[in-house]
Amino acid sequence: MTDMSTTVGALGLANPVMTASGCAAAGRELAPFLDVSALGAVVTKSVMVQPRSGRPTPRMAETPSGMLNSIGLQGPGIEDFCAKDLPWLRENGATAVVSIAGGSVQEYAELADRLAGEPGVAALEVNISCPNVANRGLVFACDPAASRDVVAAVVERTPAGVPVLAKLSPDVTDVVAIARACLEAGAHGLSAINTLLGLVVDTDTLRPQLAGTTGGLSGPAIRAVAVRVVWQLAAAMRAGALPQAPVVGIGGIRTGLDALQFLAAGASAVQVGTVVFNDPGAPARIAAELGEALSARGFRSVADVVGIAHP
Amino acid sequence: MTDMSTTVGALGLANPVMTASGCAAAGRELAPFLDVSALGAVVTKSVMVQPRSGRPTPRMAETPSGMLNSIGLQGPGIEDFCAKDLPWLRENGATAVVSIAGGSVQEYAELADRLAGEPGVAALEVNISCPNVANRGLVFACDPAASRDVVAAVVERTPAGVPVLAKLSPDVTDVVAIARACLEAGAHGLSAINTLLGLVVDTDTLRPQLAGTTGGLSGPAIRAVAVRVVWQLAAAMRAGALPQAPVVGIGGIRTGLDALQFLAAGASAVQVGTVVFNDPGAPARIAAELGEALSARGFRSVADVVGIAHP
Amino acid sequence: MTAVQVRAEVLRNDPSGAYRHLVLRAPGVAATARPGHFVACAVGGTESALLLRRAFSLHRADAAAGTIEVVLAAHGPGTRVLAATRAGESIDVIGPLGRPFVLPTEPVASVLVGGGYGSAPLAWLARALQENGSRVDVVVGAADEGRLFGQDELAEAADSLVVTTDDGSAGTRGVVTTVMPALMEQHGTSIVYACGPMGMLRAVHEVAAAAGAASQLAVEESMACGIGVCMTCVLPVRGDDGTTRMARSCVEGPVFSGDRLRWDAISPSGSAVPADCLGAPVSPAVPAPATPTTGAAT
Amino acid sequence: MTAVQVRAEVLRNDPSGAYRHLVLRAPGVAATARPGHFVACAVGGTESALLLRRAFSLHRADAAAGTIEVVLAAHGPGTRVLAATRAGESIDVIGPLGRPFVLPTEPVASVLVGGGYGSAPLAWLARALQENGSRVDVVVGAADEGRLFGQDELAEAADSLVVTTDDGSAGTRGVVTTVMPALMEQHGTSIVYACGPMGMLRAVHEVAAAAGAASQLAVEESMACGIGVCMTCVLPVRGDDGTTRMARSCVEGPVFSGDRLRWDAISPSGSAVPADCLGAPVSPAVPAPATPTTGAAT
Ligand SMILES: Cc1cc2nc3c(=O)[nH]c(=O)nc-3n(C[C@H](O)[C@H](O)[C@H](O)COP(=O)(O)OP(=O)(O)OC[C@H]3O[C@@H](n4cnc5c(N)ncnc54)[C@H](O)[C@@H]3O)c2cc1C
Ligand SMILES: Cc1cc2nc3c(=O)[nH]c(=O)nc-3n(C[C@H](O)[C@H](O)[C@H](O)COP(=O)(O)OP(=O)(O)OC[C@H]3O[C@@H](n4cnc5c(N)ncnc54)[C@H](O)[C@@H]3O)c2cc1C
Ligand SMILES: Cc1cc2nc3c(=O)[nH]c(=O)nc-3n(C[C@H](O)[C@H](O)[C@H](O)COP(=O)(O)O)c2cc1C
Ligand SMILES: Cc1cc2nc3c(=O)[nH]c(=O)nc-3n(C[C@H](O)[C@H](O)[C@H](O)COP(=O)(O)O)c2cc1C
Ligand code: FES
Ligand code: FES
Repeated sequence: MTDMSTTVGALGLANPVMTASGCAAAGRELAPFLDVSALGAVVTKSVMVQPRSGRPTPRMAETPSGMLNSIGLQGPGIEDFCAKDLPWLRENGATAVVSIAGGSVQEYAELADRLAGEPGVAALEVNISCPNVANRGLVFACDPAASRDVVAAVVERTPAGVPVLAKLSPDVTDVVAIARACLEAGAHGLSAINTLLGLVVDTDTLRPQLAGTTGGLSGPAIRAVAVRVVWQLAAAMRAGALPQAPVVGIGGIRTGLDALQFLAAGASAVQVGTVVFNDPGAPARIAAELGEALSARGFRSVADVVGIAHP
Repeated sequence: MTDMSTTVGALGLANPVMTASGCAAAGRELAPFLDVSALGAVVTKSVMVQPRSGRPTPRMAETPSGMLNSIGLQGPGIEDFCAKDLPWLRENGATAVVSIAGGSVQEYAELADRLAGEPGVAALEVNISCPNVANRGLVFACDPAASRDVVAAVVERTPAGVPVLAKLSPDVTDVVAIARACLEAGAHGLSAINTLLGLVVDTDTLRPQLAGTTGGLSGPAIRAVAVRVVWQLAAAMRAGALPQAPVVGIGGIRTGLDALQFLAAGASAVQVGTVVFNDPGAPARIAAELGEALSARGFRSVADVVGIAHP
Repeated sequence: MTAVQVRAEVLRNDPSGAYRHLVLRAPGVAATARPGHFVACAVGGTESALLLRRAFSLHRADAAAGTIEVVLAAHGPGTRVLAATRAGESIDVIGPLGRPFVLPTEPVASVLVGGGYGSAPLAWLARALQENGSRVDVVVGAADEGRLFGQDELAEAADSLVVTTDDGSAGTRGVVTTVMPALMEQHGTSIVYACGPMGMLRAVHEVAAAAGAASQLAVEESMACGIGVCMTCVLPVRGDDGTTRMARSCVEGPVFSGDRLRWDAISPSGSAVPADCLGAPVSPAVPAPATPTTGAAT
Repeated sequence: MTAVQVRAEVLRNDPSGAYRHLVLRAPGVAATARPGHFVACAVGGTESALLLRRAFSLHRADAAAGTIEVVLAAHGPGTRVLAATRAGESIDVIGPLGRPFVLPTEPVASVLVGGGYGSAPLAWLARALQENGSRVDVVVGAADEGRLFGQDELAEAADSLVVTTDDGSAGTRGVVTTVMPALMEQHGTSIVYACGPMGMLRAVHEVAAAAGAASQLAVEESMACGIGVCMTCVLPVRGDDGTTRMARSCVEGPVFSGDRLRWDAISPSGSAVPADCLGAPVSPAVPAPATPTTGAAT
């Protein structure tokens, strides 16, 4: 039996499998299908300072082995989140990683301030794949300087012992450069990847299928891109081109063997997103399958397999 | 009945459906499955100056609704290509778009020089998703200046009337900036997209499955990314942020309706790649399906549908 | 009700006009299902390129027999796969999902309206209403005769049944709302239940409201998860507090009270965000560049 | 031979030890197929996430009956789907593909070697050899008895049959090459035909070469297209001109003469590019950065 515990910086996890932000709400709706307290962690839907309606509908399009979504960060705002969602997660024994999103550095800072006082925040994940209002809507994660500013503002306000993870977008020429900016700004770890920008045309209306025109592509379709990004980050760390930091792998994980790909490529933990829509019990199932796969291969701990695919 | 002819700059095509480079060799092997002369065009496997062995094997991994490949541009070199492949295409009445690849601006220039004298070259497609030997292997297509230099060198040497298409990589932060560099350098059109960089870990060996470590992700899995890139290019042209030029859409096209998505997003023609491996007759089938779809929607010509999805 | 995820064996798969009528063994689902609940079915196994579940209203659930029934129209790739399953094969089903129709606490006169396969849950609903002593008049409509479902059973279950088709191939030529006003007036209908396409629901709601009747409408929004975690299936709904929110139709619906839906923002092709919706963009919070820039705010 | 693409009806699908033995109706394929040819089968329809065809050696083709037969091991997702097809369903098949075994122009003594399902084409090949008057001795080996295929038919078709298993559960304990030398010496074998995993092919080739015999080896490289357009299935092969090229095993093979394969660069997990191969990198033409940079040179 493999010891399934793992760490992401100061964050200790019972096992490496978490839910991905935006694919498990705040955990409650998954309770009929799995034991939230047995998950590595629940990563909550990115929360903003104010309540937010999100985009008009349609918000999704199915694609081969994936989907496109443009939810537009619908959510209750941080006060409601702290009043209702965090307590539920605490009461149900879940490890809560809180994902935050904003349109300005100031907004991220406010969120970090507000969460600094809250019990039961095991870690923060900074969703930097948001349009920067101050820079013509250019996504923070596409710009090293903007990424640095956001992460620095969050790290500064977050208590020691609560790791801050920066969540990277794959839609960049040089993901290592963005990662470097985030780590230099004090991020304790990296989550990779967020969705890829995509578009589906409805062949009946001959208009974009999503009301928001473009959307984020996710699911098994993007898995090879996600594993590549994790590999690049780990390789850059090994080559000394990037500070050492834990990586959380995300993208198209459907089975324990998919999770194993990410660990071998260099991730210390993983998140399951879109596949939850197919199989709400997937995070628990994947953790079990991963455990079996590691045992069958004779690994005594998760750490033993992290990055093993590198030369 | 829709008039299926279309143009890509000075290149007139009987219909909008071509084969994609590297997925149809030089057309010969598809002859048992379709009539190469009835295709929009055959885009040949990227050819280099010298013969090239390509990478070690394994060279491919299957992925959900796609595949990863790392062929390494195996090919016979330009002399052999001109001696054997071009004549076959001419004799069989195919419209030949010749894809060229190099490791330096000089190499692309040599290829353009060599092809300038050849009959039966309907257009050139410049595969700029190649590592630039002079710049630590950074891919030309990820660097506006390098893209500009390559395209300018090719355009300069190519006879008027033979359009030069620059083939874009999606693995960049700002594809419009690369497109701009190519068009400013004189490219007559844009082909979008090449593969996405990906990696698959073999969960038995716990090593990258491809001998070349990373590979290019293709197939229906990437279609939404490809349609998005075409949309972005067409939107930028409409907004005056990019010179007007025809776009050729490529990525995951499996059916006539998939092709229609690309046309509506702004492509004047399309290419079919990976799906040929599933269905060698696909380019002809897709052209027929597209014709039916356009007729059913009452379009009289291909031009009438190009870009129609834009507001 | 607690939703369960089960591999449900297909016991029968029979044609019914333009539809397939499936009977599945799913005791855990059947145990707590009520009219208006839906189930979400996975399409194929791990080698399927179709990742998202397809939602279907329950035609009926029989707790004693441990069976559930759905009626499906094979209109796209996923429904085609499900329509082609054979007896003995199994489908991965989650259910019961959503909030069912709210039944009146006292006997009333009700009209049940179904459009196309939307009439699937009506016979079951009719029986539930009759059990509490309510009068049940049913109107079902479709484009043509082949797209009607379940008239025989409805004729038996209801106090009356009117059929309409757009082309007049069965029943009255016209749409369901053509015949509703007279029917409602005749029986003093105080509540209307409806299931069908959004355009029909809206028309039904307007007729009901004009006659002073309440309406319970089962909407059909595009759903990615069906269980409340993804936020794709939302539409603008006025809450008890008067505030409009983009409400998840999979957990807060699919049945909504017609007077709560923000018809000013709802169209058959999707919903806008009303300006007074909670969290609506004040000034456009997210500037929408003409050229979408890279990165998706999901 | 011209390859055709057909929807082939599954006429039979029977278990055979660890394998499935499928009989398909595919007259166009059967018409020109020869031993050593293979077919490429699509896995599922347009809703399948598995895009690439799977390659299978023809066990037999009957031009008169219009049927082809394959033997398949369900080891991964695609072969599992194909193994589960039922009589009456159909599979999209392309074939015959590749170059078949080269038959001697004069009668000779031959040894046929099969490993696991690699023995599938041997009975058919044995008959073809006997038709031209050759002697045929067959050796089949597998890990265990369940993974042997077709002994009965081979015993009948061949002049002699030796069976080996790694675990001794059937025949001689050991591998095929344990028994080959004596057999070849006894019958003066001048040509060896083999089909099986690369490790076995190599060993067979070495034994054959040591005995001065030619070898015809059917290799099994990972294939994306099967028809020669993708360049995934290559391995280093010395040509008539003495030059080594990365040759496509789907069109120039899958059967190669053992003395043409560049064993120094071939391993069961893949092939390297020999330094003297046509177009081999001189100095590393493509620098391989420790951190892969963006963009793929395909
Ligand atoms: C609560 C509810 C109850 C329903 N009841 C029935 C029923 O009883 N019988 C029946 O035949 N159909 C019913 N539908 C519609 C059915 O879910 C869709 O027809 C089906 O999902 C379409 O799948 P497809 O593969 O054919 O089409 P595709 O176009 O391939 O579907 C692609 C994606 O869009 C979604 N989608 C497409 N059309 C619809 C739609 N009309 N409604 C919701 N999602 C859609 C699918 O779930 C899928 O995720 C119901 C839908 C909902 C939400
Ligand atoms: C010329 C030839 C003849 C063959 N004859 C037979 C036969 O008679 N019976 C039989 O059972 N198998 C045969 N094989 C092997 C068979 O093609 C593979 O077992 C099968 O493709 C694996 O598919 P999968 O879905 O089970 O595995 P996966 O691992 O999911 O396959 C993923 C991809 O890798 C390729 N692949 C994986 N393993 C192999 C392999 N061993 N050889 C080639 N491609 C592979 C598949 O084609 C697919 O594209 C033959 C292969 C070749 C090339
Ligand atoms: C419907 C949906 C909503 C999402 N919302 C968020 C979000 O709010 N914040 C975030 O950081 N990522 C969000 N994501 C991205 C996922 O967390 C994940 O990074 C991505 O989908 C890739 O993983 P997957 O392929 O497992 O889904 C969302 C994804 C989906 C499909
Ligand atoms: C096996 C393989 C080889 C390829 N070789 C080339 C190539 O030589 N030159 C090139 O420009 N693109 C090459 N491509 C990329 C395709 O032309 C195409 O841009 C990409 O695969 C996306 O289209 P698809 O999804 O239809 O395959 C190759 C793709 C594959 C799968
Ligand atoms: S379908 Fe996911 S929240 Fe309703
Ligand atoms: S499998 Fe494509 S060239 Fe051989």
